[in-house]
Amino acid sequence: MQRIGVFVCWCGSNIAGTVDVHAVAEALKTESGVVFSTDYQYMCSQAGQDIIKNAIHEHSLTGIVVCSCSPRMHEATFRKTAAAAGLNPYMVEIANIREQCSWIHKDMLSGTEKAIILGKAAVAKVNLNAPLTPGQSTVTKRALVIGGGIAGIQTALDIADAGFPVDIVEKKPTIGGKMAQLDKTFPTLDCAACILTPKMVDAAQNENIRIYSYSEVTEVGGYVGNFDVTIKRKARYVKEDICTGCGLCTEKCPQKKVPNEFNLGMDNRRAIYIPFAQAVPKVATIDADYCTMLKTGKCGVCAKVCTAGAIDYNAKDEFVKEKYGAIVVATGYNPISMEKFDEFAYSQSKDVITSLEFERLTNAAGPTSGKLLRPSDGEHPHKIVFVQCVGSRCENCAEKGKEYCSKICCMYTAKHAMLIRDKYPDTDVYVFYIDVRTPGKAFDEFYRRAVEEYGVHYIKGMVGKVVPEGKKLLVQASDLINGKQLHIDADLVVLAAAIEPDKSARPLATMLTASMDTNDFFTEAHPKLRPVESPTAGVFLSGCCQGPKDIPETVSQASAAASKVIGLLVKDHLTGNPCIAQSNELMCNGCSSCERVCPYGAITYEEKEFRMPDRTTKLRRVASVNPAVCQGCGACTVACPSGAMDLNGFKNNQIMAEVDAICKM
Amino acid sequence: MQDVKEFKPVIVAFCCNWCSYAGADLAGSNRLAYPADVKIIRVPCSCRVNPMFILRAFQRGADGVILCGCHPGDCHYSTGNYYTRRRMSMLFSMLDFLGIERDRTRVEWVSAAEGAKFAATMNEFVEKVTALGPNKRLEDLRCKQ
Amino acid sequence: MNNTELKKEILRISGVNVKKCMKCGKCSASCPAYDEMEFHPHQFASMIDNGEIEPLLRSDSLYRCLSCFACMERCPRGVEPAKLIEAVRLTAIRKQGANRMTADDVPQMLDDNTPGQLLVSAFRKYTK
Amino acid sequence: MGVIMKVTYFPGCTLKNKARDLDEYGRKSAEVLGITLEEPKAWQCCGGVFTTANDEIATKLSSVRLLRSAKDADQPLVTVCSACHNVVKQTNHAMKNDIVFRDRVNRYMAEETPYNGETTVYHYLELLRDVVGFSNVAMAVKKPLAGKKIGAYYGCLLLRPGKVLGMDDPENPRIIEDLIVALGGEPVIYARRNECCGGYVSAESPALAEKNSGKVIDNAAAAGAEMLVTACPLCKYNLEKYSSKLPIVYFTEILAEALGIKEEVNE
Repeated sequence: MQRIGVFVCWCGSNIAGTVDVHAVAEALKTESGVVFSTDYQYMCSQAGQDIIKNAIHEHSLTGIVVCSCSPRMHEATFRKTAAAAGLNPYMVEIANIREQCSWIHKDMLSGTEKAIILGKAAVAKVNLNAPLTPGQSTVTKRALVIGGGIAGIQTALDIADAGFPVDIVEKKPTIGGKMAQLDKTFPTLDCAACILTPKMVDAAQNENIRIYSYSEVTEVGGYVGNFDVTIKRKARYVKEDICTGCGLCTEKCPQKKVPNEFNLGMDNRRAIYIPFAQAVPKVATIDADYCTMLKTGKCGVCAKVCTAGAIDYNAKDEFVKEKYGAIVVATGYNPISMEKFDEFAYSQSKDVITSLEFERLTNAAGPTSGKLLRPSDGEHPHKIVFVQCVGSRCENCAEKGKEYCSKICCMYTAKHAMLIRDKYPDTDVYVFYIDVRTPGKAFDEFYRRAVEEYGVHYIKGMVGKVVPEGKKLLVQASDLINGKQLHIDADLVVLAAAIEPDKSARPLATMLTASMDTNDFFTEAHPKLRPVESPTAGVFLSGCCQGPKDIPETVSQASAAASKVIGLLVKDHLTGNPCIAQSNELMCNGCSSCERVCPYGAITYEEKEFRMPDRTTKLRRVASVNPAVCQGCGACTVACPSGAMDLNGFKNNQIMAEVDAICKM
Repeated sequence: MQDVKEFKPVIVAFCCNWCSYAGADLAGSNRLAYPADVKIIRVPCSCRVNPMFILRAFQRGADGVILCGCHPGDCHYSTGNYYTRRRMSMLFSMLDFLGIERDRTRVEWVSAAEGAKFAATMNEFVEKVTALGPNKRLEDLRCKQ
Repeated sequence: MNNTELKKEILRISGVNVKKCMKCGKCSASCPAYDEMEFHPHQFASMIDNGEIEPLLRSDSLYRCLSCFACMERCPRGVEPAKLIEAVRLTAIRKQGANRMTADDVPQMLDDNTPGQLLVSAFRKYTK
Repeated sequence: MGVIMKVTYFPGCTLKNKARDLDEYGRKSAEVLGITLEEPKAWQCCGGVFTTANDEIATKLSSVRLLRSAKDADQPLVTVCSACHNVVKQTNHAMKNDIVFRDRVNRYMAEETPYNGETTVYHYLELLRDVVGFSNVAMAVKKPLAGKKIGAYYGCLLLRPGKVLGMDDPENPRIIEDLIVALGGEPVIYARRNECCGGYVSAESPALAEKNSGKVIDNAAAAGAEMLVTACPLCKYNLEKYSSKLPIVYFTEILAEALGIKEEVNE
């Protein structure tokens, strides 16, 4: 039996004005378990708190009901008061008789009546309260960043700067991501490599950063502060620690016809390759799909020319197991396939290209050494048409495109158009747009410069059909402002392809039990207030894996994610919320209903031995809640068919008791 | 002889801690009145509300039960209110089958900023329940004291 | 019928939701009969939305649409302008004596190779 | 080749007179490829164009009757003319998916059992691809069309609306090209192969048809095509009327030629 003290606050006249506080205190005196009841002007004041503390001592109280303002206001205060007097803070309940009573009711009679009922409900609940102690768990002081693009690199650098070790796992042979493929960056037009490659080098040289390139995460277990991660290090057939990156092998390899993915297949590389000159780590990788030695056992040229002896044809995939306190997802994006948009003749003509291909075409390190030449015949194009929103804002064609705006295309297209006009003033540039969206710092000014200073023809309307004929691309489009259908004989057509999350994101989300939206972007814990955290504790989001973003936005989010990780890693222990789900193992039948509704993946199953009434033991499958991961929403408690799952602090019988007290029948 | 009193319904309102309870607090801060018949029970999330709680309320003589949660997509626990929506539509069709008038139950999404909506919803709900009169059908007479 | 009623009628017959249109003009960019039309596919969507139906009903554009469905196929929003044009055209020719083509017109269309399909289709489109 | 399948075959109006080639080569080739084409005793013209208005009932009834007769025979329905294919398939789609339309049609028809879009409708080309298989077609070829550069002309009715017809990717179709390859020819891809020839509007505005057809032919010729194949009598008529640059034949004709039965048909 509890010994409950009731403390009714006047809140000056805020409560006492419409609620007869003495009557409330008197009425609650007779409730079951109540041994003390009083009222006071300001219960939250020092004097008020002292009344509570003294009463706890004098009356050996085991539970407290404060009838006052909203628990959102002073629950924490009164819990501290109780704790200071040696009472478990979770033995305190608040009856909200201000916001939900005195402030909204005008007459004393009904206000008092309601306040008494609210007080009774709180007393009924406290009668069933039990002391709760928040769980504690340790924190592994190492972070994992999945993805080595600009988002991952920035996050890793920031975490490492704060003194914590970080591992970057990158599936490609080098870090750098999409940004490494770009030529210039908007709106300042500084070269992407000039600002990215120093960061790549920083990452490589930072003693707190370890780079697992050509690697993938294959398994994630554990929870916030204590993740167990398995990383597959794919066989690159070159010993990373021995290879000096001299590149001799990549010059001598006889297999010359491998499409170079770094240049989006617009030129070829060898079967052994270093993706680009500033690759980090700068070591060669053998492409097993094309290597003659690996396929037929005959060749071995690279091993012969390698003076360091780094080639190892017998290499196998290796699996590394690591422990991490926090995980950052930075898996990035890809342009969507243009296969289903053949009204633009992408599959029919080499001179219809995507914007990313255009980046390589104007990049000094690209297949044309930075000269803008038509892929089909190497001639200089004099008329170029850009098509915006190819596959973006596409509602009807879910299987072709994306419903969302890809956000970056308006700006990079303005950049491309401007760069062409700057370098080749004899070239006419047309941009077909639906809307020009430039809401960023110095963005609209940038776009206007393309129009006003560089003379780019911006035309409101879409392209309907591109017809390759002879050396020309006949572009049929609408000009909505002038009410015309235009026919332009272009030399090059550039498609602003929508971007989508990397394909690796979906399986990764499953491993992390992190949630995703229908477009496979990771969802954030709160769209406005917790934009870099995933709802899964200890998992953070950086860059385009969360939604389309340009470089400035990506970098800010990367740093924000890093600061959240640092905030987690500086802690030695994590204190949980004790109001979490708890399973009664004797009642649990192991059906998995709770596991399926848990948004955090906090529930797992284990086989446990139970002593049966007949003294035999039996192995049963029962649910087990991870206290470090559970956030206490209670979804599982309702899903549980046997009633085994309950929520501490909001137990079934507590809520029922409140219902009964209110219904007073 | 006892006077025939004006019917005052008993209304139980379950409010999630993050949105609707805060919305109710805001209604209070703004002094937006709604009938004293409404008594709020705080739950962490609308998905914590077991349909059993609602049945219990009706058994114990509640005349109406309203459940408030965050707007779809805004749930503090990301998906809780979707479960609520599904569970309650099941429960309501069962209550319908039992002959409990549809207007005695309601699910409403109220955000922490919607104090006015909270008050308006409660006013409207109480009005409808009052019009229906006392709940007799599910009342468990064994509970009567 | 006034314009509001006409609009309702046309939306009902066509089953099209004109509100989905984001005014990109891809329909008109795809239209192979563009130059022959006074009002173009994207204008059908916006004029119907605005309730400006009378000018469309009087326009020869109705009879230039090839029903080739290019606009429907390429519309990123699923607006289906061809269905709108069809609905307006039917509204026009369903009126008494509003047939666009009569049997008297046939001889001048014929040559040695004219397929029956041409006449059947044209009558379907131009006559009620 | 033994008989693989018996199908209900709908030739349509034009195949009985002006487009007899399309029909006869198709029938003979089907026989060789193991498909028995059974023409229903009575059929009516499909109407040539499908009316997308969902309150149009009467103009679609002939197609529904046809679909029903195939259902009664428990056979798939095969059409060879693009226009018939378009009308019949769209009607079937509406009968399957538009409940209001379906109920109105069924009430009007007042048959014992309602028709709910159960029949599978194939275009002849789909039959070759999905039932016979292009590899089997290739094996049956006696006189390969060696070296002939052939452009496929799809026009509009064969492919669109893509979601309803489900024939091929409406912007990048392959089905006729794959057939040309199977027959030993060399397909020529050109962008205007799915642009309209001018269709029935040539009745009222020959200028429009002339312009459109001309563009198609010019584009195909520029891409190196020596001839065009089509499945539509109206396409063939328009293309031939407004340009003499390239010969236009029905796809069934090159099929019969490659199967070595062209002469047989012409005897």
